Amino acid sequence: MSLYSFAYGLALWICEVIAWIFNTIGASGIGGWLVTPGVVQFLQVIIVALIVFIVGFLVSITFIWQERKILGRLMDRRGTQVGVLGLFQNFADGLKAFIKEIIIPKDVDKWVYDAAPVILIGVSCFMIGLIPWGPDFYLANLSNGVLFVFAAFSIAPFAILIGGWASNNKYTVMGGMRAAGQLISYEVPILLSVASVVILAGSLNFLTIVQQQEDSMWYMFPLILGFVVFLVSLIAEIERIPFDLPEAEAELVEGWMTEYGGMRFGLVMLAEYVRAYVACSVAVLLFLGGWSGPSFVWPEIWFLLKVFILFAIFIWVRGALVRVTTKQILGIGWKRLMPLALVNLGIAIALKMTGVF
Amino acid sequence: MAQREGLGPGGKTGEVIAQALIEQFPEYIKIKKATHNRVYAMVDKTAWLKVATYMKDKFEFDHVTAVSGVDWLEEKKMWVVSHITSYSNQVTAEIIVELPRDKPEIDSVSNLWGGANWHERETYDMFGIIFLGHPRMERILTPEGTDYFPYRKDFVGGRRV
Amino acid sequence: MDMRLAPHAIAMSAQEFLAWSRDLMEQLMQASGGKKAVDKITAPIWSWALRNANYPLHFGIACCALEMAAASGSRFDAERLGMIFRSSPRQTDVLLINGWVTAKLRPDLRRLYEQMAEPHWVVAMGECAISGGPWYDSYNTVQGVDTFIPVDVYIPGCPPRPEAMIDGFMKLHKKINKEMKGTFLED
Amino acid sequence: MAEMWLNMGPQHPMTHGLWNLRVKIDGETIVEAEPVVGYLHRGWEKIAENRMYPQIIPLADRLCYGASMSWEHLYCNTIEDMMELEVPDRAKYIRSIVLEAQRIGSHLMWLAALGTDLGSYTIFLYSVRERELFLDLMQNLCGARLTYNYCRIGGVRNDVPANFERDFDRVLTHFEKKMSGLEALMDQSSVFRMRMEDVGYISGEQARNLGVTGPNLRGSGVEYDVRKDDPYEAYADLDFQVCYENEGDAFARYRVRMDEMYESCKIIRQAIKQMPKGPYRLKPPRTAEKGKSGWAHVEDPRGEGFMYAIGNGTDRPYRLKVRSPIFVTVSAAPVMLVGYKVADVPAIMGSVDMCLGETDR
Repeated sequence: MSLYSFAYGLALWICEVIAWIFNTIGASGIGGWLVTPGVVQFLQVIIVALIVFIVGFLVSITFIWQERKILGRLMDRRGTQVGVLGLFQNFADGLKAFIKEIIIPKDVDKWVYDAAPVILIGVSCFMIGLIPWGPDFYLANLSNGVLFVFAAFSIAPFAILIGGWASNNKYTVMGGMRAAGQLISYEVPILLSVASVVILAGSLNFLTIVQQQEDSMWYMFPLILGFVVFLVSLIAEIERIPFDLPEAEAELVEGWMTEYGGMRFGLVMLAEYVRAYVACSVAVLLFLGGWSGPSFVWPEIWFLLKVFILFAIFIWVRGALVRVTTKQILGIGWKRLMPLALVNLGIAIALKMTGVF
Repeated sequence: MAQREGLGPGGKTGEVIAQALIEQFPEYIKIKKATHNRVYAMVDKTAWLKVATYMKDKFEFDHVTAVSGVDWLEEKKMWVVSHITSYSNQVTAEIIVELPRDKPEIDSVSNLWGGANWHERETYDMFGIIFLGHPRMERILTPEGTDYFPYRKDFVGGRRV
Repeated sequence: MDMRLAPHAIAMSAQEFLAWSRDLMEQLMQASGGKKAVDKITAPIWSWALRNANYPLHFGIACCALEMAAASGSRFDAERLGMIFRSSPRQTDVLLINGWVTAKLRPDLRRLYEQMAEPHWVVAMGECAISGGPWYDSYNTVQGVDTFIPVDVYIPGCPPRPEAMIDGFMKLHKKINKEMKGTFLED
Repeated sequence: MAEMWLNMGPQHPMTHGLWNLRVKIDGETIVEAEPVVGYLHRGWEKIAENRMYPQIIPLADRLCYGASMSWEHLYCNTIEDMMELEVPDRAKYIRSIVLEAQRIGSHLMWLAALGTDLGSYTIFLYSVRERELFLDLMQNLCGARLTYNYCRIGGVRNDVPANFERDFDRVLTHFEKKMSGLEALMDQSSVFRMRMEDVGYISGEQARNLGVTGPNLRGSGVEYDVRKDDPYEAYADLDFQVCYENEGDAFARYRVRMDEMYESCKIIRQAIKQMPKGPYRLKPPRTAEKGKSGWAHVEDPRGEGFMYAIGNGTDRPYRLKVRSPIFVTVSAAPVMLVGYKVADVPAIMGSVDMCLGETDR
């Protein structure tokens, strides 16, 4: 049963119940209007959106837990232990952020300062909506979904830049500038390696790309070069160690979010992990065959499994490496990843022209 | 480097250096004691910079271990004690310069040895001894606006903050 | 709501109306016992959250800073109790003062304290922070941080062992649990 | 961006202690640097003038809490020089052993700090984990984790505990095994080398002139080690190498400290083997003669520690001067920093091994 038909059933049921109540009290006009297809479909879309967002946020929160636990084990300790297996640490963090005092420093540019976390979390929500989990578990199935996701991805550094600037603090400005520089140098290799996938699949739609992979093979194998480039750039894109320069703790205190506290900080952290979730999902969809897998469990489970394994690899990288500097990050981006991505694109074109795919 | 037998490649013992210093500055210098790796001397205030330059150039004393001040309240004088080490000769010299307590001024050696820079600043901060020719004679450890020299003997310790 | 009780509500500007209605709501809640009921239900949740997400400020002063580092090391592992060190005072809840405070540091420390968002706590770790410790007759150290910022928990020791530090945080948790009553409607 | 002054400190993750590095930056390049110290100044020397000789030992512990053993030992050494005492042989060997164990502990703390500086929490946790073992050894020996109060004027407080040799041997074997793994994590990581190599260069000539000592000096190719060049305690009888590197950058300083840790293991093993039997402490006089002075310098984990004491006929010193190695090394920080990026500051200052307790005194 697809998500949409489930939501349609639920919406219809809710509408019918309410209509029945209205009918019994005599307002049969409203009752009749409620069961028209337009109203039911509207409710259906809202229900689908709710489900997708709640699931997306839950996965992102689980990412935080996963990071704390795996990182803890890598470092020979236990990680968080609040609640069962430490699962409730994130909820404690979130609730605490709710009741913290709201501090707006005196000299900040208030509007922009407030807007930056909103943009960040808004863009992240937007991206959640674009990620399909299974052949019929998605909120929006755009014909050019890949482009949309990356367009949304590149808005976040902009939010970081204005947030850092508006905070009126030297460290935050530097963090914002670094985010912008990082964006420019890593967006190009990412898009080039995505382009190779798009060439092979012949489509910008996630569902089609996954379908193509199911028919032939995971694009990770022919495009292994592109996959590596994509993963490295993705780590830079979601700003994790070794590429977490905008919030490089040792030199920039907390980087661009130094002046953010309370719920704003909570939102920023959540947005960061939502972005990590989206990034892992995109990598899985483009290179690891999406939800394809043996059919004894639901395809959504396969998808989630792959996403979690990919994120575990990111955590491993974080545990093993140290942070690089701005100069080196640009060097890696332009001198290493860029040529590799071009080579990869050439391979993709050759594969397509020789008719292998 | 092979096992070193008490002597570095420079090969000048403390006795040799002490002898040379006395010959060079007979009226300004007083050697208290000299062993193979230690020299204890008192130098007149006017000749201090000359002695320091001579020691640096001639015997490769290229490391200032410490510059410290001592306040002799009863005798109404102050000391600036410099410990200077020669890496190649493996000799450390303790050189005392005596100053009058009411006008403690001495030539700075921070142009010779960069390492003496902060030591002299600290000595100024703590004792009020002024080092002439020092690039930046300011307080370093105590907070700005301190109007006393805490290590002088007439400054009585105790709760102040 | 009975509008006869507040006839002037019609002639207010929007902001006045908002403030007025907020006050009225609060009065009504307090008068009717609703506040008590809400507090009774929510206070344990908030205090649980505050206890378990207790971020200390990453601020090492002196000897005890090493024990603070050891406490977050793998043998003592303070992170499992929700003590995650963050560097920006805006994002932290606990100011852990782990060393002597000198005249030069005092204004900065006071500023850090004020930069932290409410609710926040201060833990004085080690003798120096509690009373000046071995430097009791120094001309430059403050004899105890409680002379200029309020302290919630004192952890004695010179330096306290990491277990003692964690125990101090457990004491702080108890204090939070006792104090955090009825924060929902006031904030 | 135009040029601007940036205050890195006093509350900054890079500082490890409490100081303020003011850097003038053009974009992200440092054009000028000015260290500001004094946030921990408590008038140590003045306080020491009001204490009896044995009372100063615990204060000396708190000079540098990362290496308290070496500071209290330096203090005892100075007073012994002033009072002209000869320490029993056994005490000399015990002191050498605990000093080297302290050196390893201190270097591990430095490594932990360097790890957080470079953004790797793993390095921090691994080295803190190994450090705990050395703290346990010390705890066995004298009951404290950080501030030991173990050396006495004229010896050490107590003899070694039971199973001393066995415990040390186990810890050292374990440590060497674990350390080579951690070393591989850093040395063979190109990212780590990228961060550490070719930053914070200081030439041997400059380092000498600016009074930089210890591993920071040896990282610049000057082979000066007080343990070798002016031996104290039992070091004259022990066979060890002076570790040095010629590059003079942050990576060289890192390598020197790593090598020193292995060298310290070697020294401890030898010293335990050669340790003679006999008394471990003698009774020192309570007072020192008026006007009599003495000084000693030792190879602290951070550089050349030095104390200068003058007696005045009572049981309190007339003057006690402390030379802190890091105090002088910080003054050389502008030389190491100018020309590099802000992002290199943690790597450079991390490789210097800051300890502010001794700097500000």
